[in-house]
Amino acid sequence: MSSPVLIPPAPVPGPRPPDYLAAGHTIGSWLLTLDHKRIGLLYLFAITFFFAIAAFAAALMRIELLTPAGDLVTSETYNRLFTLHGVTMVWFFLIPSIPATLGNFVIPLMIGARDVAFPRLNLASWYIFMLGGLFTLYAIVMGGVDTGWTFYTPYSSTYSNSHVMAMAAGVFIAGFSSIATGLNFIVTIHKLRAPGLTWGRLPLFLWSMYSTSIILVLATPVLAITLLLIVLERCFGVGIFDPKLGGDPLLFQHLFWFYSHPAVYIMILPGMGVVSEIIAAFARKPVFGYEVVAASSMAIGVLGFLVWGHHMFVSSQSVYAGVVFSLLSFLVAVPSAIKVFSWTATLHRGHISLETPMLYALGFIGLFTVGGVTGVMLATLAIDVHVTDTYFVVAHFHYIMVGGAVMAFMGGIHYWWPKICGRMYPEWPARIAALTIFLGFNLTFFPQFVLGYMGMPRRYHVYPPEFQALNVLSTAGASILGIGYLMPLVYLTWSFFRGRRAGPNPWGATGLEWRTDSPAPEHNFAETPIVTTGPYHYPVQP
Amino acid sequence: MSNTLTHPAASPYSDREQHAVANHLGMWTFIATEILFFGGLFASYSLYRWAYPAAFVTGSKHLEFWIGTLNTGVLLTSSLFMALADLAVRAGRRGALRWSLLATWLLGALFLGLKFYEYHLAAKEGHVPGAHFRLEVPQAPQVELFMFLYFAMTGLHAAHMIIGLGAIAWLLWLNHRRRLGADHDAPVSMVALYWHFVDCVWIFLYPLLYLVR
Amino acid sequence: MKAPHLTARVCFANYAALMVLLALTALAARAPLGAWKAPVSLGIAAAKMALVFIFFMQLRYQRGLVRVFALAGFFWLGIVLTLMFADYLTRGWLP
Amino acid sequence: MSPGLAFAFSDWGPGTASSVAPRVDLIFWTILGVSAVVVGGLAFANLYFLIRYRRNSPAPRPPLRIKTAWLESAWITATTVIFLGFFFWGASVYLFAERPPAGALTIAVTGRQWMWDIRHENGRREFNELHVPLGEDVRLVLTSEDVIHSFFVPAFRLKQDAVPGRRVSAWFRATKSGTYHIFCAEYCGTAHSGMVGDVVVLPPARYAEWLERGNAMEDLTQRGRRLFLRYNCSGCHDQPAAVHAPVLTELYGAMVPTSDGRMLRADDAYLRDSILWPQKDVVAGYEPLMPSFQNVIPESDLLDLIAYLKSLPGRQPPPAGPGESSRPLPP
Repeated sequence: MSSPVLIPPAPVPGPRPPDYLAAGHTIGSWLLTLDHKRIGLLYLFAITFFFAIAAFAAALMRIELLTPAGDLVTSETYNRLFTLHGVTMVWFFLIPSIPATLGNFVIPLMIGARDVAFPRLNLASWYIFMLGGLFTLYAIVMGGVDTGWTFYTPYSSTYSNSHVMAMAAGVFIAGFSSIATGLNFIVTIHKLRAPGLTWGRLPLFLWSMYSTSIILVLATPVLAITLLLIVLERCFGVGIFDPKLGGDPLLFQHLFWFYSHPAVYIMILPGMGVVSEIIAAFARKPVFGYEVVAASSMAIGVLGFLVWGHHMFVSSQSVYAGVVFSLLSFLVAVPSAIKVFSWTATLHRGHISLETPMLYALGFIGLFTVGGVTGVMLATLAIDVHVTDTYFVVAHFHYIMVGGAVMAFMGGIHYWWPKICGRMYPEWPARIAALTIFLGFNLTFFPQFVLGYMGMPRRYHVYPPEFQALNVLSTAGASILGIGYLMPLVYLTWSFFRGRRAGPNPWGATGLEWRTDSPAPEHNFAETPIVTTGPYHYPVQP
Repeated sequence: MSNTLTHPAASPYSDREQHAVANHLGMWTFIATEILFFGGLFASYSLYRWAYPAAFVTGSKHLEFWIGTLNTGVLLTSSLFMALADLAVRAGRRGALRWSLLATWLLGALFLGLKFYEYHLAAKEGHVPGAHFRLEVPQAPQVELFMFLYFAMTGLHAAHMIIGLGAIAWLLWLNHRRRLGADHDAPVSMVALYWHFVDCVWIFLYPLLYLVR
Repeated sequence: MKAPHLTARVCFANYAALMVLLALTALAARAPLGAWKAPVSLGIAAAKMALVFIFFMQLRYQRGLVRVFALAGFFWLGIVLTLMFADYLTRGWLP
Repeated sequence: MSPGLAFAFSDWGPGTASSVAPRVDLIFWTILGVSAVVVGGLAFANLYFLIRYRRNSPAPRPPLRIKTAWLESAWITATTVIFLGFFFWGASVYLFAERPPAGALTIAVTGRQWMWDIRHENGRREFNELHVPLGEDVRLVLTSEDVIHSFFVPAFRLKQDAVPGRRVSAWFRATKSGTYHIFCAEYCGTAHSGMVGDVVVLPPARYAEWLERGNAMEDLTQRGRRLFLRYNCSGCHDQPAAVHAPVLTELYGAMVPTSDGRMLRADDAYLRDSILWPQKDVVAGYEPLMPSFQNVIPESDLLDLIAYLKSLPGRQPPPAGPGESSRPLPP
């Protein structure tokens, strides 16, 4: 198998096994499925629903911010809107986005396995996720929560008069679905790799998912116990975080950020993995410095646990702790920078084509880099004091989470779409949507960097009039972004049923997932594939 | 947790050995998760013990030292029987398996009984944090914090024990239906790992809560 | 699943050791150890846990990967405690 | 939109009015410059590669002659060195900004939902306004009575959380006379975005004059009394009145029984809630007659009203915070 890549697999003799979509058409065949591919799609439906809710909240906020006065909604409503937006986007869209949909769908395919290690646990994780979602929806319907997604104490534990307990319970429950997913992936990647698929031949998406899974498994329980403590504090009136009763509100921040900073890497690491796959496939070249890129994923996963205190530079934590956390934050930025350089070097002397997944991947590189360099500014102590809790931070993390994670998610959906439904999405509408999203995104969030440096604090319902011009620009961008997100919803749905048939390997990409039919057969492979080469075995070698 | 059902279509494994190793890896990953889950409480405990050492001594003196010590012994003994159950299933001895599991279950129940008796004593004396907390000692708010940590940590541990008792009952039922054996030992090994781990949590709770002097 | 296995003899010996340690820690709690009390009781607890992990939970008979996973939780808990106390212990200090 | 636009382009930025501000700006612009070079370089390289190495271009693609390991170590080292440089620079300015100079003027700042309560050394008190002398070191001692707030003056590049139960200091030296925004930067509840005010930097002589002019507290309560009459609170709550309504003297700090059997302490939050949402905690023995004043009384008037109610003869609330502790969480 010197160059197995561009040749589609030999047709399997005998009758074709049914594909996973044809394996059953009843509702029960979906809701009780143990097939990782169907579970991936169940997640896709769920997170699309939550994305729509959260995006609606964002739209209302942006309209409210068109004028300095609070004229569309009251401040109570506004505070509930941004909490709803944050909680839903973070825990019910971004965290499960790439891991639970694309990860579930492609990890077993990429390692040549029939399924994940614990298929029942996998299905259970979806139900746990939905149960958590129900609690959250209940909290929203009953009137919402006004604490912000960060649930800072003692506001959340003592002062807030909103449905904190229901929403904390929702996030608590959803956390166990994260843990189950992470555990499943760790064991799957360790134990179910096809013969010959050594760690040194593992596609970079799997390296990043492995690192992500470690974070899911080791960080999420700390969030769970922290939210449980808030619920207990509200129930029983004890003061674990309440200074009036001897508690320390900063303890909450330590425990919360111990989870929530690594959680940022749960969102972005899988995105980096997707982008590595796409860049290699559309430049027809191995990713430059494969070993270093793989190692940087692991380094980010581990170092990401050591930097949480940079969210607390002005919180009155010790000055020395601030200095240590600042240093560690700079160190975690190094592996991210390495990845960006490596992707650019991969393009060098490649055979590049610009289909939609590649457009998203390139968009990711640009936006993630802007998010990264502004992250370096935020790691710098003196600058952070000025811009933390302002729109500068809002813009920074949207560049990472929307410009990074969501762009990669969209890229991945388009890239693996033929494998998901056996059909191609329409190319030109998809390219136009990608460009619309890119432009709308920048117009929405770039002005917010300026706003933040000028001093506009985040979570402000009314603001001084000198900030209006930039807010209007941002809202204009958001409306373009909204249209950009509606377009894929329409054409992807259409192409799922009516798109042009795709062969097993429409991109001419390497990777085991392209060596089986599209859509994938119910048990993935007619016979267990054997791997004899490294990943990205394209004709061009560096 | 343990994925023992081998529906042919669902099983991603090629052989039993691979399945067994995957089960162990999964269970140990779960235990790592649990360490961090309890870890949040241990971290809070460390902070407040460091901040309020005297209050923690006061609080610890209000716990029932003998119940705590006795319970530690009960749990260690239950762990012994759980380990023996693991040996029995691998040797395919159904009778020994039944008796060891039964002993483990009863000791676990005894532990919970003693624990709830202790809670009852605390409630009667008004040591439960919250609106009804009554303790006329210096630094009462900090002592209340200790009592809160005591209830949170032992309560979470007790919840794990209850889940463990359910799992052992399930094993007894499986054994009764002749669905456990030398070539089908995964459910017992997995529950055993869980049970021993919950035991280890108590091994730390005991000195942290009862032996602060 | 891999030889050598845990045996009943090892189980009973391990149990005896655990009970001795329990008696020791209960006695030490009443002994005049002063500042050493907490380190002694936690040290004994760590020893007991090590015994349970190594024998009852059969880490002794497991391959390296499982051992690494068993220790990972403690390592990460160490990160929580170390960096959290890096804040609290240095709070009073002025630059 | 035009005034905003004019501001955005004519006088960009938050203003530079403290001794630390230019030092922060210098780091910011330096990192921004370096970042622009890196991002621009990457963007250029990517675009160039996209065009030159498009799939059907005839450009030659010989194998790379440099060792990849060499390239990688080069950019790993370069990145690390540059980052460490930024770290040391940022940390040194931060440590300078965190070390309060000896002999600074000390002003106590208390955050409270949703106002800043500021006390000067001579006892003069002001709300949501902070008068400071130009060119002198000023140390703020921050705390909060309820939730976490954050004292943020963009023009000074100064931000520090005010944490309940702790006293934290922050300092600055104003370098330009004028009026600058104070924002609360840590989300603190319903009227978070209303928890704003102004720093007024005065030349030292005028500051001294201002400080001596007397206690602002009197002005505030007098204004509160006027508002009490204007909103016709007095129609029911002053004695004798036609309506059966609670008397408000000796109220602040007392425990109040509610009609549903709870006991509440009449603190600021209680007074505020009772004005805005009177049906929430109806006092035992009274009919729920009072209308809601939400969206009727603006925030500033509300503060004055509460200040007036607090000035009525009454009890003071007990000091907040834990009792004696052997090792308090250090300040």
